[in-house]
Amino acid sequence: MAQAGQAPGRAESAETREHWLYLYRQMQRIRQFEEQVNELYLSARMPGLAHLYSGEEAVAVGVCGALRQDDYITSTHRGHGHCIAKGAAINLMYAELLGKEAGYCHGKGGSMHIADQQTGNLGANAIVGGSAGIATGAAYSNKALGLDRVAVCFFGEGALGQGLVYEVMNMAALWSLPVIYVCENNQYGEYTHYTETQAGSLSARAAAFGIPVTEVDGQDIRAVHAAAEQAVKRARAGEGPSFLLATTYRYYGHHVGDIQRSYYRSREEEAFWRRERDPIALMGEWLEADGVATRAELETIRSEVDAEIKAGVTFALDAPYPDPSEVTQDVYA
Amino acid sequence: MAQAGQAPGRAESAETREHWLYLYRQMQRIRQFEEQVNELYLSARMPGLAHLYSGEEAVAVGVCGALRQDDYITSTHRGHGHCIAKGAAINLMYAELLGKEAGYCHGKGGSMHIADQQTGNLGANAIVGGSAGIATGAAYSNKALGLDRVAVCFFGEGALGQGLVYEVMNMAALWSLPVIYVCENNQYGEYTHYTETQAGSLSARAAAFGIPVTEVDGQDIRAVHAAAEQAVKRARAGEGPSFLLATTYRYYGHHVGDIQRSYYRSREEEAFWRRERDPIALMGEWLEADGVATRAELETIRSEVDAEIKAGVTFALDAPYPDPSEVTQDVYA
Amino acid sequence: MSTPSLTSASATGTAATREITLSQAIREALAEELRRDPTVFVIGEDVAEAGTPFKVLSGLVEEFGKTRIVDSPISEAGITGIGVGAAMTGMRPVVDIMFGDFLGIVMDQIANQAAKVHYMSGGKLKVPMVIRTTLGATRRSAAQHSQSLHAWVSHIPGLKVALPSTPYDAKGLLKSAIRDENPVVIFEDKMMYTLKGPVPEEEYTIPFGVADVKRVGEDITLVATSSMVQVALAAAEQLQSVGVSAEVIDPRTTYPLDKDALINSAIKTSRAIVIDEGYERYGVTAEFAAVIADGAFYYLDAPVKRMGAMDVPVPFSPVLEDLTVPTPERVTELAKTLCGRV
Amino acid sequence: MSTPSLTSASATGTAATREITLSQAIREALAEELRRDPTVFVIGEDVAEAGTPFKVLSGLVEEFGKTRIVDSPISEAGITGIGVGAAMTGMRPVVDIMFGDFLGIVMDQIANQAAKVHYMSGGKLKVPMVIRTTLGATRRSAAQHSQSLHAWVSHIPGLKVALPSTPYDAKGLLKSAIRDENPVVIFEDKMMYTLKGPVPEEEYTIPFGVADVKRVGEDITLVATSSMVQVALAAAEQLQSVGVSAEVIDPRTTYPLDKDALINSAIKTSRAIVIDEGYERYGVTAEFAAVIADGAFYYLDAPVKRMGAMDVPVPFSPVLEDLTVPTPERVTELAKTLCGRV
Ligand SMILES: Cc1ncc(C[n+]2csc(CCOP(=O)(O)OP(=O)(O)O)c2C)c(N)n1
Ligand SMILES: Cc1ncc(C[n+]2csc(CCOP(=O)(O)OP(=O)(O)O)c2C)c(N)n1
Ligand SMILES: [Mg+2]
Ligand SMILES: [Mg+2]
Repeated sequence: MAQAGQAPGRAESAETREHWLYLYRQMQRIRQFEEQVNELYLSARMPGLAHLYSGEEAVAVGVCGALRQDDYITSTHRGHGHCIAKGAAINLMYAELLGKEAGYCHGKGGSMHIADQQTGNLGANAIVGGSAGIATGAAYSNKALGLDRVAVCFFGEGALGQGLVYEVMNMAALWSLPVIYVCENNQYGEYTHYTETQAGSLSARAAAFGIPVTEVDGQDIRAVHAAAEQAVKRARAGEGPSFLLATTYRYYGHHVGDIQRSYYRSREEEAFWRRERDPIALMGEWLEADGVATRAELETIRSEVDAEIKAGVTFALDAPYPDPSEVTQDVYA
Repeated sequence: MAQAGQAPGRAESAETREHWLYLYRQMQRIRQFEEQVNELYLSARMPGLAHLYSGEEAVAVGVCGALRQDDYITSTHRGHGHCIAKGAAINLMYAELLGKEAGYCHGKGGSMHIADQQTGNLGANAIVGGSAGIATGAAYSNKALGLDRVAVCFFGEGALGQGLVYEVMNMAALWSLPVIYVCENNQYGEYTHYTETQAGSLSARAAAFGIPVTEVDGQDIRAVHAAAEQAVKRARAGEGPSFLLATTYRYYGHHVGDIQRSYYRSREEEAFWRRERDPIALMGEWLEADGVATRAELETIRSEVDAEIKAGVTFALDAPYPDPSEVTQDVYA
Repeated sequence: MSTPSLTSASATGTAATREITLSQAIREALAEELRRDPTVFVIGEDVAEAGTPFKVLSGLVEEFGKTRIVDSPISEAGITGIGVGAAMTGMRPVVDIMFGDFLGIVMDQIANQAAKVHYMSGGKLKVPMVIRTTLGATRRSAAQHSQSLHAWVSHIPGLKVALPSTPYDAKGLLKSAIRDENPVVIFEDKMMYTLKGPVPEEEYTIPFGVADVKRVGEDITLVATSSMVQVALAAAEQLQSVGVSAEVIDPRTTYPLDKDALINSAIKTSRAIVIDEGYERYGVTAEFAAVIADGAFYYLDAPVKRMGAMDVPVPFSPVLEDLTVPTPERVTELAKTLCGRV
Repeated sequence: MSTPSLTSASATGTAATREITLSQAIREALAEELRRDPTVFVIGEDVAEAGTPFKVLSGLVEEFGKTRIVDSPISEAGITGIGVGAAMTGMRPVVDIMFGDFLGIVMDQIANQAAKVHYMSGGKLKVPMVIRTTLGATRRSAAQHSQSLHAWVSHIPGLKVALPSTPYDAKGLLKSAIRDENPVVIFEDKMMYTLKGPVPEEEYTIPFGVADVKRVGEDITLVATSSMVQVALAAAEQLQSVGVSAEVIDPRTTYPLDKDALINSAIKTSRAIVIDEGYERYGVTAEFAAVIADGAFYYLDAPVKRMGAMDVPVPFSPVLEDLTVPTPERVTELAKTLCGRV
């Protein structure tokens, strides 16, 4: 858990080798974390469902890699990746997913509500678009309190169906709030391709409010990271909100139980993205090509993460459930 | 009440003299109707408040002049103009405003809820943006039932603050619904200039969904009417929604009680619009200039309307209130 | 916490009756009404090919096509508003709101528009619309996907609210809802979709405002809704073994509410517990308890007791979540106390 | 229908007490808290120069500036969401929702976000936010601007709900709301803004969950909220003249609810009527009646009676609207019947 709770370096150090290797490790963490979540589900050791982030790692890691620990993020039902990318501890996340006392929310939140104020994660949210107000409000605080923190609002393209998102983008632009809207266009909302639910242009939705939009390849962490750094710079300088539109893909179903997917997308399409557009493989390739790291070094990271994940799962499985008396605690502060 | 309940001629006959004179009469009706509403309020003979449409007549009349009686409209808290423009009877409207049994809604709706299904008016609405769904749903029916009716959604620029408007514009565009969104930018939402509450570009809000936008001078009925005819043509042809952005001005306060306005807009500004940009005066001028009508003919219309209005007020004042038993009627159909 | 093994107490015995799940019953109701009336259509998120995440609508799009089983964007307020407008102009929309928790997003369209149009227009316009949504916890879905918010809509004049507890009731109530001239919100318990029960082959509808006696008893009345009917029936079984005869009554609609049925049963038994999965505070149990305590005042041997969901956001952890919902054991304990059997 | 000539029954007698309107009391509470705590800010439509359409906030922007008295677009859901996020990150927002009828637009942000964040985060995050909104009919504002929807929020765990009925209570409750660590929804009766009452010069707050006896009596308990307190007091006057001594109790907060105060008064008088301006069906009167009927069961000489707003959308026509709200005359009639004085 060496990195747990630690934020990545500041943007200006982002080009350093350690930073890139840290981001590579973070992507590995997310990938392997999710694979174990799926295992836990399939082996009926995890209550409820989970929405896996596998395939989208470069977005969360690329963006959070441009943030400080005291910056805020809000997340979604598909939130494990954002949570890890912002610096959360693997073992405490597993504990939360299993409803254990040691979890980030004492088991009261679960997969769709993990929050970790220590790393500035204001929480996953089970209401699509529901966190847009929260992120914008956090940006409002940053400005009102005279802090140079920024707030990042992660959401899927499906959230562009929610009116709330337009209401807060208007205010963020009006008041030059330091918020970055990161739209993860993984091309599907549940079991429907976004072109069947979204008219016109996604990026124009934000541009209409005078918010600068950058469209990036969500599988290329360098592209995502560079765009995020620009947006963060703009936000810290008090110049207002930005909108990043990242095209990406989710490898698994909408949720862990979504096995039969052929009626809404083809095996070929899924195979193509895994084979040609995998963000971790792509990053590994250029790290090697640019001589930032050797295959052996990357393999070492992978296996270190593997051990960390295993330890995290074991920790969570062995951890006790909350005491029944917890049920009535923390309804009110 | 010669015209009551009658719709203006079909678009193709819109250029005829009678049609223009009918539209001139409709603008006079609205103007004089509102002046009497203000009188009724000031003399404490009208319960509650009212939001006057004076100054914006060319928008409602220009748009409804391009509609058939069986086309639908939805209206707003500032709805008297839309209601009259679509063909409602003056006396029944006054009766509604005074809470009388003879009113369009038996006195149960009042100024903010007048509806008249006979002329396709699905109702004023006291929730800003609240009728956007209704208008879009009416367009949905038109398409589903294979009718070539269109639905017009009138709303103020302030309604662009409501997320619902974006949700339904997206669906209208996706499904090519025959709906026309008419944004009446009278430049103020209550006591605040729209530039203080709206970021970016108003027209881009609709364009983002692939909806064609036309910006028109809301004081020039020819411009409004022409733009409306294009939008209606497109809708009837099954080509989908349109968005008209009409710049206009309200002469009175936000509501009849809003007397002290200097803290949010200047007397000079108000005087300028009344003097230079009055839609009725402007129409009268070109009707004369183009030889469509003589000053005397226009004056005749004005005085006929004057008589109609007086008769309508008298009718309403003399009309009985609903029987107490009405209070529990029509909660359910 | 509903027990799929138990079967519905209703509609047993008719020749042409077979056992189907609550999910199948809903699909049948929709299919029959879609066939009967061309103005009926279904709109919601992933209702077509996917047949909703609960698979309740599977197969409908194949028969009725995408123009009548309409996949929408994730815009609950928008589709509800479109439903209101469509209903006002000749259609009969069935709007699918996946989780009852999302009612918060659509309350303005339901309560300020749909519920009031008929009255505000002096009876000239009407909104024959159905909102199909869900309720119920214990699915490990946490605080934003487990609520039972029917008290919100039950509070609003102009709305009708149905809460089926068996496949038989689900089919009959949904068909009545679709044919009703008013906006109706119907809540389905997500945990009960697999509950099986007898449903006749021949067509039928169930009138609103008529409670159903799910079990006849003499010593105590258990008024229960939706998911809690199975809980009450299970409690009644347990009580039987200790010699307490419990009557189980399901109002089936919170509005219109069959007050007489509730009051008369309480008058007969002299004791009542009202059970509902909504939050207890200011919830549906308060209305039921107030109605019975007033109407049966001179016949009650004990105060009317309420059992709603615990007044906490629904926690994720199974060990906590299971504490928040009434169980047969807790109902039995309370009933025994009221009947002096302890 | 509240009577401005009548003055508050509370806080009389202190040396430094003067009479101010409920509107002034709210403005004072906000000004004092804005001065005391730099993280407090007000956000809403036309709250700055206009001071809201009700002019309740007039003057605040002059002292605190536009960064703390923030005019917003017409985006109730958006400003409520921003309020939640700001509250989670160090601010104390006071979100102004002009008409309580608009709660339908913000219920998701209030009930799914604000109310649940603290619990869902295992107690690590909190939302110290206030929603200021209004209730009350008889302003001839019709169905979408006249509702009293406090039952909706009273139903949701995680929320606190305050309903001041006097200038004294309005100031003290609002100050407590702003200092509370939880989301609080406070409802002001639009008709009572001009009501005058004694308010001490010196600072004070009013704890939540403590009912206030507005009038002491022996024969019957009148539990009343907000606008209905003046109605109950007027009824008590009328009852006095026929020899019936009525006790008037104002819970002041529906959550936390001072159940003991309601129950003990009913035990003392043996009769109770609960009066509230929300719709009667599934409304706040049901909770009050159920609580009293249970807690005072063995002491009641008559069933607890409820008087809420008539279960109809609020009609515009004055002759109809006035029929929908409880009046002193109707309360008096019912009380006399309960006390056998007819
Ligand atoms: C307001 C709301 N409506 C519907 C849902 C059900 N739901 C959960 S995830 C989801 C799809 C979201 O798609 P997108 O925003 O693209 O995110 P993704 O799952 O693709 O990451 C839906 C419809 C919800 N949770 N909240
Ligand atoms: C949802 C909602 N929020 C606030 C209000 C209060 N209100 C009534 S009219 C109005 C201003 C509307 O401005 P605009 O849409 O530009 O219409 P205009 O009055 O200028 O015609 C407001 C804020 C309301 N009726 N509904
Ligand atoms: Mg997606
Ligand atoms: Mg305007």
